[in-house]
Amino acid sequence: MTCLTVQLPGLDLKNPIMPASGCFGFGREYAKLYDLNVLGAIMIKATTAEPRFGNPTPRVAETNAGMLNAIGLQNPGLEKVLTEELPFLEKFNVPIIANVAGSEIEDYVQVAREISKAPNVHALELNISCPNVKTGGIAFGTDPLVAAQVTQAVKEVSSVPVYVKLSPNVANISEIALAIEAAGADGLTMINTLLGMRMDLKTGRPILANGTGGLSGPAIKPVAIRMIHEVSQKVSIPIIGMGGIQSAEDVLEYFYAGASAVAVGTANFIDPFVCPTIIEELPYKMHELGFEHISECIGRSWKQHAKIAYSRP
Amino acid sequence: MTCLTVQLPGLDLKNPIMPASGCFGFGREYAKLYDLNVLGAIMIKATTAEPRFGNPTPRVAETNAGMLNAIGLQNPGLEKVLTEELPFLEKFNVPIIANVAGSEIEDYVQVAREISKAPNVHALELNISCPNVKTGGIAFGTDPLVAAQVTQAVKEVSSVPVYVKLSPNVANISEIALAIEAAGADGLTMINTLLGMRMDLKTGRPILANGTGGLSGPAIKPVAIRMIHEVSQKVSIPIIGMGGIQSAEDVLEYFYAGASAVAVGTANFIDPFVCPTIIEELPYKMHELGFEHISECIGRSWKQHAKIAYSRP
Amino acid sequence: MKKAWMTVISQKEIARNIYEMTLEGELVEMMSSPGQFVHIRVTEGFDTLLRRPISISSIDTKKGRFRITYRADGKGTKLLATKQSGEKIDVLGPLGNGFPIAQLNSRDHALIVGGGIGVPPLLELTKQLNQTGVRTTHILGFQSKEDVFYKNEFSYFGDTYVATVDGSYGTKGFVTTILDEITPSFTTLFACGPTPMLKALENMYPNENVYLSLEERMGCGIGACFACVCHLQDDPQGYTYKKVCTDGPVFKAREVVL
Amino acid sequence: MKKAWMTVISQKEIARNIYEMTLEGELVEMMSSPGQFVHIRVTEGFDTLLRRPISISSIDTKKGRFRITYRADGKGTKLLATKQSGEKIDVLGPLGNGFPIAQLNSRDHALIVGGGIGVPPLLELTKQLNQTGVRTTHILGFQSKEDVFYKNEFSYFGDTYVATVDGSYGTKGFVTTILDEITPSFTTLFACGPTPMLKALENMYPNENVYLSLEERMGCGIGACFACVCHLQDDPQGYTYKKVCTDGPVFKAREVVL
Ligand SMILES: Cc1cc2nc3c(=O)[nH]c(=O)nc-3n(C[C@H](O)[C@H](O)[C@H](O)COP(=O)(O)OP(=O)(O)OC[C@H]3O[C@@H](n4cnc5c(N)ncnc54)[C@H](O)[C@@H]3O)c2cc1C
Ligand SMILES: Cc1cc2nc3c(=O)[nH]c(=O)nc-3n(C[C@H](O)[C@H](O)[C@H](O)COP(=O)(O)OP(=O)(O)OC[C@H]3O[C@@H](n4cnc5c(N)ncnc54)[C@H](O)[C@@H]3O)c2cc1C
Ligand SMILES: Cc1cc2nc3c(=O)[nH]c(=O)nc-3n(C[C@H](O)[C@H](O)[C@H](O)COP(=O)(O)O)c2cc1C
Ligand SMILES: Cc1cc2nc3c(=O)[nH]c(=O)nc-3n(C[C@H](O)[C@H](O)[C@H](O)COP(=O)(O)O)c2cc1C
Ligand code: FES
Ligand code: FES
Repeated sequence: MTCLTVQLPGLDLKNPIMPASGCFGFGREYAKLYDLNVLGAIMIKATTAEPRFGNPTPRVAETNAGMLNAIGLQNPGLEKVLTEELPFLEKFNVPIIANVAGSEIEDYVQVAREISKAPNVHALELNISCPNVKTGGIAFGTDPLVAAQVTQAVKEVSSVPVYVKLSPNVANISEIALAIEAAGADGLTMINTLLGMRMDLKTGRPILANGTGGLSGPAIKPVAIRMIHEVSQKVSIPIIGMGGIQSAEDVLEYFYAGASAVAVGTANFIDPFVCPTIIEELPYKMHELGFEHISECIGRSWKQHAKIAYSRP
Repeated sequence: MTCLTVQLPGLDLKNPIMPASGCFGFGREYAKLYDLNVLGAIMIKATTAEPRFGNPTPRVAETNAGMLNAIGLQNPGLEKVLTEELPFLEKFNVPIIANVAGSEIEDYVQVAREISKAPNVHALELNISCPNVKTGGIAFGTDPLVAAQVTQAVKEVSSVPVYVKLSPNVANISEIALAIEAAGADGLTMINTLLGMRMDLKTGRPILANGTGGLSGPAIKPVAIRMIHEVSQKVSIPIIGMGGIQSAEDVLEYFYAGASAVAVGTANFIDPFVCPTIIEELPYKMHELGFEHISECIGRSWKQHAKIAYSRP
Repeated sequence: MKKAWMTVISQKEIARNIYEMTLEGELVEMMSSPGQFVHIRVTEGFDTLLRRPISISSIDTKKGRFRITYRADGKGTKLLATKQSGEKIDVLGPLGNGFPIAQLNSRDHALIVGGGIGVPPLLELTKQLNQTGVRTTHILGFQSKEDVFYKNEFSYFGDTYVATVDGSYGTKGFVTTILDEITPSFTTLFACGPTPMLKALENMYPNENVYLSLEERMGCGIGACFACVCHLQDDPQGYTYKKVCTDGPVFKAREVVL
Repeated sequence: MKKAWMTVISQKEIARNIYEMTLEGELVEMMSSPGQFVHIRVTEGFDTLLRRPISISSIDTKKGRFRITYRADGKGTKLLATKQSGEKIDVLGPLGNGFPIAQLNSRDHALIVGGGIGVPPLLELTKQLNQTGVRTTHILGFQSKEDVFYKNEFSYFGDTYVATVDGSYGTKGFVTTILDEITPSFTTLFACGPTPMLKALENMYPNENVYLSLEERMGCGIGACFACVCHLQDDPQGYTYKKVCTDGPVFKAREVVL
């Protein structure tokens, strides 16, 4: 039998598939469609100290094999997440990864301290890479020094392991990753969205009210694969990979690159059942390719012991 | 009648459509398919001082709405380009933009000095953004200081205006653009490819022999649009835009963002007639939208005088 | 709400670029409220990544069929218009909250106002209202004669007035031009159409019982992505909100910021 | 070389996942040399962005038709296998240099060796050789019985030996197993198949007249992008090169590095 279990800091995963932050709300909607217990974990929508409305609409636009979003971290704020959203998720036997955002280091610290105490929150994901907010967000994610500072500050107060979410909008992703590892992060999640934009043919203006937005979906998969391939060879903390995953094949590509688990974002909008479908198909795909345990796939593209000849296809 | 002419430093374009460097060789193959005289200009394949073989094969891979290439700047070298390739193109009444590459600043200077003297070379395009070579290439394109140095050195020896090709693999594209403008560049071309990678499902290894490659095609269009939108508002030199262009609509999106001309790369492989087709369709599209001169479209997304309401679509 | 492969039974162009498509499949069992919509995956590949929200324009529970009526305008709807009988389409639905009609009865008079591609959901609405004996009057607005559709269908259920912007059919002007002329009395107003029209109606009838169906660009269509939110009128700058996909698309006038 | 919309006349599965498709259209006028290929755009949208290179497996100039024979394996070829008679396909071709047959005549004996999905272009080759009176012997290799195709077609033109890796059909082993057994004499050898097979043939017949058809991942297919280059054997580390798409796909053995 193929085995899908993965152990990561704070996360004992029955399978390595989880919905990505911001693409699954707080689980309520998808709970109406299927049993959330099948999921490896759930990354909930970014939580900030205060409630946020986010950006004006339109907030999404379609692109070639991708989409842009400029939600702007809309969320009900820390208190409501603690009293209403997380308790709802307690009835499922699924570890929650809480996505934490803010404009100042203090914001991250405050949210991290409180939310990490919630019984079903098993890990934090620091969102220092959101391209859709003016302050904080991506600014934290493109400077290794600042990224390290916020990581360290959060590590000091968090009751659970801390994963840091990397922005792909940088020249040297390894530099940031290494700084974050050195600052004490327990894992990395990558990638957040690429900055992008679309124009309306008729008005000549950007389609998104916010102008720019974050590019996600199948279009960005090769960028994520390349970054994970590079970073996984340099750091020794695990990576949860994401960006355009739609199928079990995509999951394996991420594992080969060096991911130890993956998250599925945009694909949930296209097929709300995509996560359970992938979880169901992955063992068959693995069996077909001769794998018994998903861990055999991790870093296969660069690990020496992976005994497959480098053959011209 | 709609008018497509554009005047840029060194380039008197009958229309703003040209094939992008590396996607059109030196024109010979496409000359067998159609009359190259219809083109606004031609950006020829990167030329280096010495001949180069490039990277091992496989050198291309398909991605979602895009492709990866790791050609590695294969070219016959400066001398052959001067004696065989450029003379072939002389029979067409089309300005040539020579793409110049190297590993050291001296390489760029040497190629630029010589190639800019060729009678049909009307401008240079400095390729400081090729992701597929170990030295030079992208390294020059991600550091504003180095980018400025190579620009200045080439400006000193070039007999024609110098355009510099920007890499999208940076955190702050404006910083690089401004440094290059300050160093004397006459224009910018953007964007070169994003770094990407794909894994082979069966072998677990990268599909490209080189491992990573440059991501081009429709997938990257929103990234290019966003960068041109940002940079065009900060610099006062013109921008030739590229990345995923396949249609007259795409061209207009680039103009709205702030481009003054565009180049078509990957799409030539999909439809070898794509450039003449776009040139034919652009006037109709412009007419439909009420434009008389293509210059009215430049920067429409951010220019104040563009009298179109910012309307929710 | 469910995701199902539904079969195209028929597709026809009923006005300039306006297509009416009949679909058959199990989803129909769950459909009842007029004004709900479905979220359609037009292609399986990458050509149109996101689903397209389209209103249900009529429901035939007995036959297990429903209709959508849409304008082939952008990439997705143009592709949808090429589908032929027998093809299968991936449909998620029914979604959202439709027009509240339970409280109306035969003593009521409903005024139904539709603009352009906002007209379709109103057809099932008037059908259901008439079934419970509610009297309906319809005001429909279009650009031009070639764009007019469902005039006969609405006439079957009650008085129907049509306005066209260029005057090539019916009254020259907007739906509001007709409303100014005939000043109808009604107990409830239901409307769907472009935002400027909805705003005009909201202003025109500040004290009446008015329900408006809104449009917004959507991601998930089921309430998870926060793409489609709008502010509330009593907190226009705050962080309270409604989602068009799950709280709407139908809202009481003056509830949300248009 | 031309780009044209060609019509699918027929499509059938002739062995496990192996499809034979007949196409009709003007491109055929330009086809003559066996071993050339076409570059096919499988979808118009983004699902398969690049064209797929596929060999011409037979040409019927009189009817204006040609055939391709391909394995439905990856995304593009699987989509190609769903095309039905009457559909139009965007084809660029004919491309490349085929097998040189002009210098052969009725005094010659051609040995034709094909492996797996390398077999198709050899069918038109043997047809043309036989038309000019050349005697042909065929050695074909496949994985397994279910994968064997064109055995009868080749037998019509000359002696035909088949090897399968698992021995479920013909000789157990590779084409080289058969060659070792029957040690045929020939004046020219033509081969198409996986690189290891081509290498083995090159080593086996160091002094004979051998032509090999190569495969490489392609971008443009017309010589412009430098995706498909290979080194020359007399300059294996240098910068001289040949392009598989325009200089090949057929090369004389020992010309390029396999
Ligand atoms: C609740 C609801 C009900 C609707 N009912 C109908 C109906 O019955 N008939 C009908 O013709 N149209 C209806 N629309 C509008 C319809 O969704 C858009 O016309 C359609 O999505 C445009 O897709 P496209 O492929 O033609 O355009 P594209 O430009 O290719 O669309 C690109 C993206 O923008 C989105 N988009 C573009 N225009 C709109 C719009 N006006 N509203 C929402 N999203 C948009 C698309 O969904 C897609 O994600 C409804 C919209 C909503 C929100
Ligand atoms: C000159 C030439 C002639 C060929 N003739 C035939 C033939 O007659 N019948 C046949 O079945 N196959 C033939 N092939 C191989 C055929 O091109 C590939 O099997 C096909 O491109 C794979 O596409 P896919 O959509 O199935 O796979 P995907 O994995 O979806 O392909 C992804 C990308 O990789 C390329 N690619 C993948 N495998 C190969 C390969 N083996 N060779 C070249 N490109 C590849 C594709 O073209 C595409 O760009 C030929 C190849 C060449 C170069
Ligand atoms: C609508 C939307 C909202 C998102 N919100 C968040 C968020 O709140 N926090 C976060 O860290 N990432 C957010 N993301 C990024 C995703 O978690 C993910 O990193 C990215 O979309 C790439 O994965 P995908 O291609 O599978 O969508 C959001 C993405 C989308 C499309
Ligand atoms: C096969 C290939 C080869 C390329 N070679 C070069 C090159 O030699 N010099 C260069 O500046 N850009 C090169 N590029 C980048 C293109 O000129 C262009 O910037 C990029 O592909 C984005 O445009 P597109 O999406 O239209 O292809 C190459 C791109 C491709 C796909
Ligand atoms: S469309 Fe996702 S919340 Fe409404
Ligand atoms: S495929 Fe482009 S040069 Fe051969």
